[in-house]
Amino acid sequence: MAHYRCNLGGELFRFGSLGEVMAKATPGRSGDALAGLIAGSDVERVAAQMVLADLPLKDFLSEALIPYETDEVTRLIMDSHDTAAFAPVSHMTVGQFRDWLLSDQASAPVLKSLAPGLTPEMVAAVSKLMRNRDLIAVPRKIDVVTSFRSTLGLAGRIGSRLQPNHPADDLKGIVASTLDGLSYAVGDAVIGINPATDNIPTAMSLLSMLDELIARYEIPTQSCVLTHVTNSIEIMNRGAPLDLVFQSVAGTQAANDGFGVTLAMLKEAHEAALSLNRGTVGNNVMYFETGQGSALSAEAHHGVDQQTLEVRAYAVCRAFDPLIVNTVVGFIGPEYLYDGKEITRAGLEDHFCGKLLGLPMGCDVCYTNHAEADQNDMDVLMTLLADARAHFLIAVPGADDIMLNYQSLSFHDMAYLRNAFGLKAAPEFESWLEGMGLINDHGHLIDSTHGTQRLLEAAS
Amino acid sequence: MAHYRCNLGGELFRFGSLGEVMAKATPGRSGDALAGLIAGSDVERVAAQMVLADLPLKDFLSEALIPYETDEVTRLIMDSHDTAAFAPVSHMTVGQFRDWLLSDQASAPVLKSLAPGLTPEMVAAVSKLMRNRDLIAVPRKIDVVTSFRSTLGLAGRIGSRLQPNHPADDLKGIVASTLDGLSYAVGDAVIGINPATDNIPTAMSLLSMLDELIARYEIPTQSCVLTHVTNSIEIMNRGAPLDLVFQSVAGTQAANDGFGVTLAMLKEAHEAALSLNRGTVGNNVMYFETGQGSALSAEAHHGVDQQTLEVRAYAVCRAFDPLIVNTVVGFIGPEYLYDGKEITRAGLEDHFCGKLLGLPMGCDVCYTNHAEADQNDMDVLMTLLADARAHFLIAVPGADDIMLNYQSLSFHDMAYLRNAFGLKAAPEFESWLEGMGLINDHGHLIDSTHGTQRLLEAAS
Amino acid sequence: MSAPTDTRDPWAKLRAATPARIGLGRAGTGLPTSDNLDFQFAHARARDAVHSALDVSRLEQDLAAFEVIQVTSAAPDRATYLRRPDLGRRLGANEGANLPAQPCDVMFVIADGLSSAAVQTHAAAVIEAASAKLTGFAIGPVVIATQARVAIGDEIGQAIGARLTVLLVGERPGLTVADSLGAYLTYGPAPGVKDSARNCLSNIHAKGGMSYDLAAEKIAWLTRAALRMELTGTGLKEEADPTEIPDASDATQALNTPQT
Amino acid sequence: MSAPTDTRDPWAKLRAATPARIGLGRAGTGLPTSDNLDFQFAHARARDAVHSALDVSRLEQDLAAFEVIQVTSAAPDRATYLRRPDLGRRLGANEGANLPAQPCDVMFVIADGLSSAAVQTHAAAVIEAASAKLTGFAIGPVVIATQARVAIGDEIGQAIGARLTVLLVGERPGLTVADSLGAYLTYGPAPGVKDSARNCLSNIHAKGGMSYDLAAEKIAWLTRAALRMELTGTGLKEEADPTEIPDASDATQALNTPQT
Ligand code: B12
Ligand code: B12
Repeated sequence: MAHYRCNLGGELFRFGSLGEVMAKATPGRSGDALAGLIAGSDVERVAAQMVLADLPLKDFLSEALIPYETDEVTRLIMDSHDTAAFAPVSHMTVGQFRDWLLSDQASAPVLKSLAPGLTPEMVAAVSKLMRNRDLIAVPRKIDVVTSFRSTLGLAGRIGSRLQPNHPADDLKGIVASTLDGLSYAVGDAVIGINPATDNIPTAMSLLSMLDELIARYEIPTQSCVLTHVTNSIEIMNRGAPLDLVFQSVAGTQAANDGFGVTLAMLKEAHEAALSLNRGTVGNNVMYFETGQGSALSAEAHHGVDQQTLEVRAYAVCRAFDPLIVNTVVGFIGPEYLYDGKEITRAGLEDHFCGKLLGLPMGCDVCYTNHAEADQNDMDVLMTLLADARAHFLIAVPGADDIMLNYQSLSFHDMAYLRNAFGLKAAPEFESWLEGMGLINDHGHLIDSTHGTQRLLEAAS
Repeated sequence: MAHYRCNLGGELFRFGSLGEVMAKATPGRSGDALAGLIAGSDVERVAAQMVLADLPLKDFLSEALIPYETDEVTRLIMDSHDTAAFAPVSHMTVGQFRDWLLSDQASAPVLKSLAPGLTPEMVAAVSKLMRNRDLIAVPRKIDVVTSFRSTLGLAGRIGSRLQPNHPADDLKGIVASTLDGLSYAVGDAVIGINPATDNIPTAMSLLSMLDELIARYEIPTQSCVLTHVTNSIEIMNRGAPLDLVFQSVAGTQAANDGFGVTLAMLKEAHEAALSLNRGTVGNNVMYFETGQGSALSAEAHHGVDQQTLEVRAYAVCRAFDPLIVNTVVGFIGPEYLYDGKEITRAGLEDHFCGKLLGLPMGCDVCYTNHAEADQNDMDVLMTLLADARAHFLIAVPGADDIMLNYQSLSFHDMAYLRNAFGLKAAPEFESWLEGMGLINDHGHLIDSTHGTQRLLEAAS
Repeated sequence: MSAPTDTRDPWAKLRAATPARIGLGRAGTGLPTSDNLDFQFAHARARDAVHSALDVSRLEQDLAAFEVIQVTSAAPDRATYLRRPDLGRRLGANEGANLPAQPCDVMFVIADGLSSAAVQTHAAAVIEAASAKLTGFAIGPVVIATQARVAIGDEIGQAIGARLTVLLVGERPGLTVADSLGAYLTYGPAPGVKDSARNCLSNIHAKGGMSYDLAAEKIAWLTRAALRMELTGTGLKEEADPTEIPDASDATQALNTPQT
Repeated sequence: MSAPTDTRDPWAKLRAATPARIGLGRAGTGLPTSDNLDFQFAHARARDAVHSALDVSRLEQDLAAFEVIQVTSAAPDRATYLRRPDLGRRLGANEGANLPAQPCDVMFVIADGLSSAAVQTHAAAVIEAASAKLTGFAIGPVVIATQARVAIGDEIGQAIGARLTVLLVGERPGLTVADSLGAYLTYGPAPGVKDSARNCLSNIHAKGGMSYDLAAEKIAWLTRAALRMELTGTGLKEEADPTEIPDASDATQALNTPQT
């Protein structure tokens, strides 16, 4: 095992492994402190960052943070690495890679073709050297476009998931929340329900309801019931109208095991969903969720920092050509991201890393009531993510998820991003909104109840 | 004195005065805690906000927070209030005013004509009910345009002050920093030096140097030496080439007294500077700086919260038709704004309030080394202020002011806002930059040393 | 000139269908001031809920019909508990001594989790209703664990020698519901069990959530199936009683209802 | 493919003219990685500087030629001091007893302020140089105040009975200079004096700042003028010794120098 050292201000800092360098180079956060991985002082953190900056990118191809032999995520990463795509940056150190990413040479097409050549570890490493502004500027340059019934990721647009959860999966309640969301022009990325109950018949009836609703209103969007992938496979077997397969994933085999997921299961589900051919403008059929801290929480972190593990989860997502990937950034709680500052940093990191790997990266801008955060922090993060050109964001009625018990964005907040910044919905969805009289021809949500009334009338 | 009460969740909250309601309705910050004015709990804060929301705006015209008789700032506010301009909102409560400001009815022209009808206290009150996103969305709608040799505040643009300070006012050192800033396309709002030494001959020689530099390079911008207003008056008397009169101001007569400033002095200086007629495209000749906490620090706060006092300082600025007003938001230290979150909130509040009052509001996005903040927090605030359409921001070499001993933005950060977001410099300055070969025709700072070389050659 | 765009009225009927914050109307694109203040108030209260302590003796009274044992986790206080989930998953030193082996088919564990209000209000009623439906099984003592997370049930179940634990936990409090109870079933409890080897029922509460009766029904169904199949987790799929599941025609109705 | 746009070389000469972070070059519009890391390192160190304590006995040794009195402010510790500037402006309880009246024309007060390093390094030298230039005046004892802000000099000066105080304070540490000394002159010190009634000299340090000699010169000039005019503050304008002031021709030179 390699040893790393840095002499800084007369003090000698030693790091026993690449994993330790990565962990100590990470901006402070509670989860890494909980895992005992964090730098002991700000000066030690800078020393670790200096070591990291001088590390050749290609070292990540030879030194695995989690053994190839025992971890299928590591195998996926190593086996699918595209050497030709990697070539343009293969001679760089992590620090040089950062400088290059910020330069005009790293243009949209260049970054697009580079993506398959990058491993999660390289991307995590470079993100640790990035300032928040860098985490905005770089993904802002990157184009990732995906589609199913709507096209997401185009310039000047931002997508939204409409999340109409109900604590007892009451269909009427869910329809009510869905209509509310549509009246705010929300839902172009997906209308996605987290079912409170974990049973297949319920999930199927939720899917039928959404399918009927989408058909009746002719909404160019897709639905999803965020149940376990094994349930979705069963549901497809039973012939229910499933658009997208959902699954939470993590960055280690052991953590995925804790979630009850394997790559083989995901492959099976992906193929099954593709074969349904339900998309109209495209066929990206997977929806993944991730979030820093899940591996540690499952006691499956192998001494690797939570941000690096998070990016490894994106390697899992990348293998299945998803429509949307969502980092549920402040969802678990303050044990992993303590306050608004840590949540903001993590949200920007996750988005940057996901997009650099070529993923359709969105975010659930959120926090729990045991965290030191509030809606003002969410205002900050959502605005910055819109600036960074996030693929989509998540919104619930009044920012209050009454089933998952946390606060996300409100439907109002998507309208803020659209009206204040001129960010439009997916083009197919935009036409539909205009047809419904909800928006004007600039994509601006209109201050009138007219469109909403039409929406409610159509429901009757 | 009126009494205010609110029954919330079975608890009765009483507030003895309007000032107490305002203070307790303010989002938490260390300065108000220091002054003993802060709400005792989050619930009490909400109760105060509820009281405030129901308060008629016109109450602020009859109940002064600081007595008319003893405070010339209060007299200025009351005596200059424009009743006709106020009419469109005169029937509203503070809460209704918030809702209206967010609506499409409150368009750019409407807000422009409303400004003279608003008092600082009304504006402070409504800001206390605003979420961070609201503090971005509203000023984003407002147009404030000012000019001297460059035109600031136009849509799609953001100005910048080039701040080339030196600890011994060394002219060569200051020129070196100025050329550095110009090479990053910084300086369209002003090239402004804080003199380390407080003597008139030094200030005069700094002014001569800047005057010559601007003339030699034919830069469409203005210079300023940020010395005390009494010095500037003397300097004008002695015939030095002074473009802008600078002064720090606060929101109470007593605090201004602590700064050695009266309205009469400012009037005298304003008139003197106007008579010099040195502007080319306009004649806004004043540059003011403010910042939450200065009144408390001067023990001149009258039991009023620091954010309200800050907005009262804007009434002082407004009376003299400034080119630029700068809130030096995290400048004093953690006693007044504790961490990145409080600094961010205060920066957004100050910008919102200033613009609503019709001011050319900019910000020194900054922090000190005794505060719980870092450059990532500045990245957040500068990006949000650009989103909110700040008039200008301040930048120093490498973000490190070697004389004032604090961290602001770097010249690089202005370039980030220009290149990543397409925000251009003032049009006159933009043409100059293009002529120098520093930017391309999209206002994009070019990745080449060509323009910089021309700049340095011209200096020889 | 009246400010917030009034989208409220049309929503009156829909609002009855869900506790969600729908039909709020908007001020431009912002939350109207009054709703925004309601939200802030709810947030202030939900934060308090996280920190409130369980009144153990009151809960013991509510459970008078059962043998009750009390233990604490390895987290010394609430502040540490919130920051150190690992400690909340383990018994405190020597706490094991309070848990003499009493082999049984199923036992209930109550963990305060993130909402003591949830277990205070609902735990006894759910245990009563569920055990009534679990006739024929040997039911062990009820263990109340404070400063405790879900996984603490594994150590407890193993010590007692239960084949299956039903752990009732206070779910993190939300703005609208601060007393939501979760139930986690674990076959073969022992430290190291993964979450994928548990089944979960969630949102047991009175504000539009799952009723005690339905929760008891599901606990009993899952317990029976788990003891028969000798597993819990992703391998055990709950197939709800058909009468409880909304079907296709229900779905259509749901779409139509708002305007009827 | 070499990454940061190299704008460094042309700056080599200019960089000698100022300690400012100029000519860094850029990576796109970002700070190059190495400069960014240097900056983070400087920040970590500057934060430490705020918290380091004054070694009073060493300072007393440096001031062996003077009568020295030590007092502390009303702030009990560094953490409180940082949060409560009001306490740093007042003497601690009973501290006044250490300050017997000794009427004099001028006295020096040393306050650690926000950088004990500044007063540790520069205060004694400045006092020595300045008092040498203040011949003919009755100079009082030197008072060292810890956890102290500028205004603490007012209470001290009044107790001693000084006509004017020269307070030397550790200015807040910056990234490049962490030991910058400030001097604040106050005529007629007494609690309640406003800042507008003081004069200030700033940035006394060895990294491009004001030299001890120049500081002493200015202190002496201001002291003389203040005692004659019986005021300090905005009414007293410092007119520097013409030899010290760069003039118009200097300005022109400054513009030209970079390339010569
Ligand atoms: C937080 C949370 C998570 C976190 C858990 C990590 C953590 N450290 O807390 C994360 C994001 C990792 C997560 C993941 C998943 N979750 Co979850 N989760 C929750 C949530 C919002 C709060 C739980 C809580 O408050 N627990 C109380 C505290 C005190 O206990 P704790 O010991 O700290 O937390 C443990 C449990 O919460 C457990 N857990 C969390 N989710 C799930 C899901 C299942 C099926 C099981 C068995 C256990 C489990 O993991 C934690 C660590 O051991 C609930 C919703 C709710 N209102 O309760 C949903 C909920 C429990 N999760 C749910 C689901 C479906 C999942 C996933 C299976 C989704 C997926 N398709 O992959 C995954 C995988 C879970 C697994 N097998 O590990 C469902 C369960 C539905 C059901 N009736 O079975 C719920 C009810 C939400 C929903 N309706 O979608 N979840
Ligand atoms: C912080 C600061 C302020 C704060 C002070 C509030 C506070 N609570 O700290 C604010 C923003 C209000 C401020 C205002 C001004 N300041 Co100032 N300020 C500073 C700064 C950056 C740091 C001071 C410090 O570290 N003090 C040490 C701590 C431990 O002491 P303290 O007791 O906590 O702070 C007191 C003093 O700093 C004092 N103070 C601050 N500025 C000034 C200026 C003068 C002339 C005087 C007499 C006192 C004074 O006010 C504080 C509260 O009593 C210095 C630059 C530096 N490198 O020191 C400039 C500096 C001292 N200020 C300066 C100036 C010019 C001003 C203004 C006069 C600007 C103007 N044109 O209005 C105003 C008004 C000052 C006044 N008369 O009250 C100049 C002084 C130049 C000189 N040689 O005289 C300096 C050197 C910066 C500069 N070169 O521009 N300032």
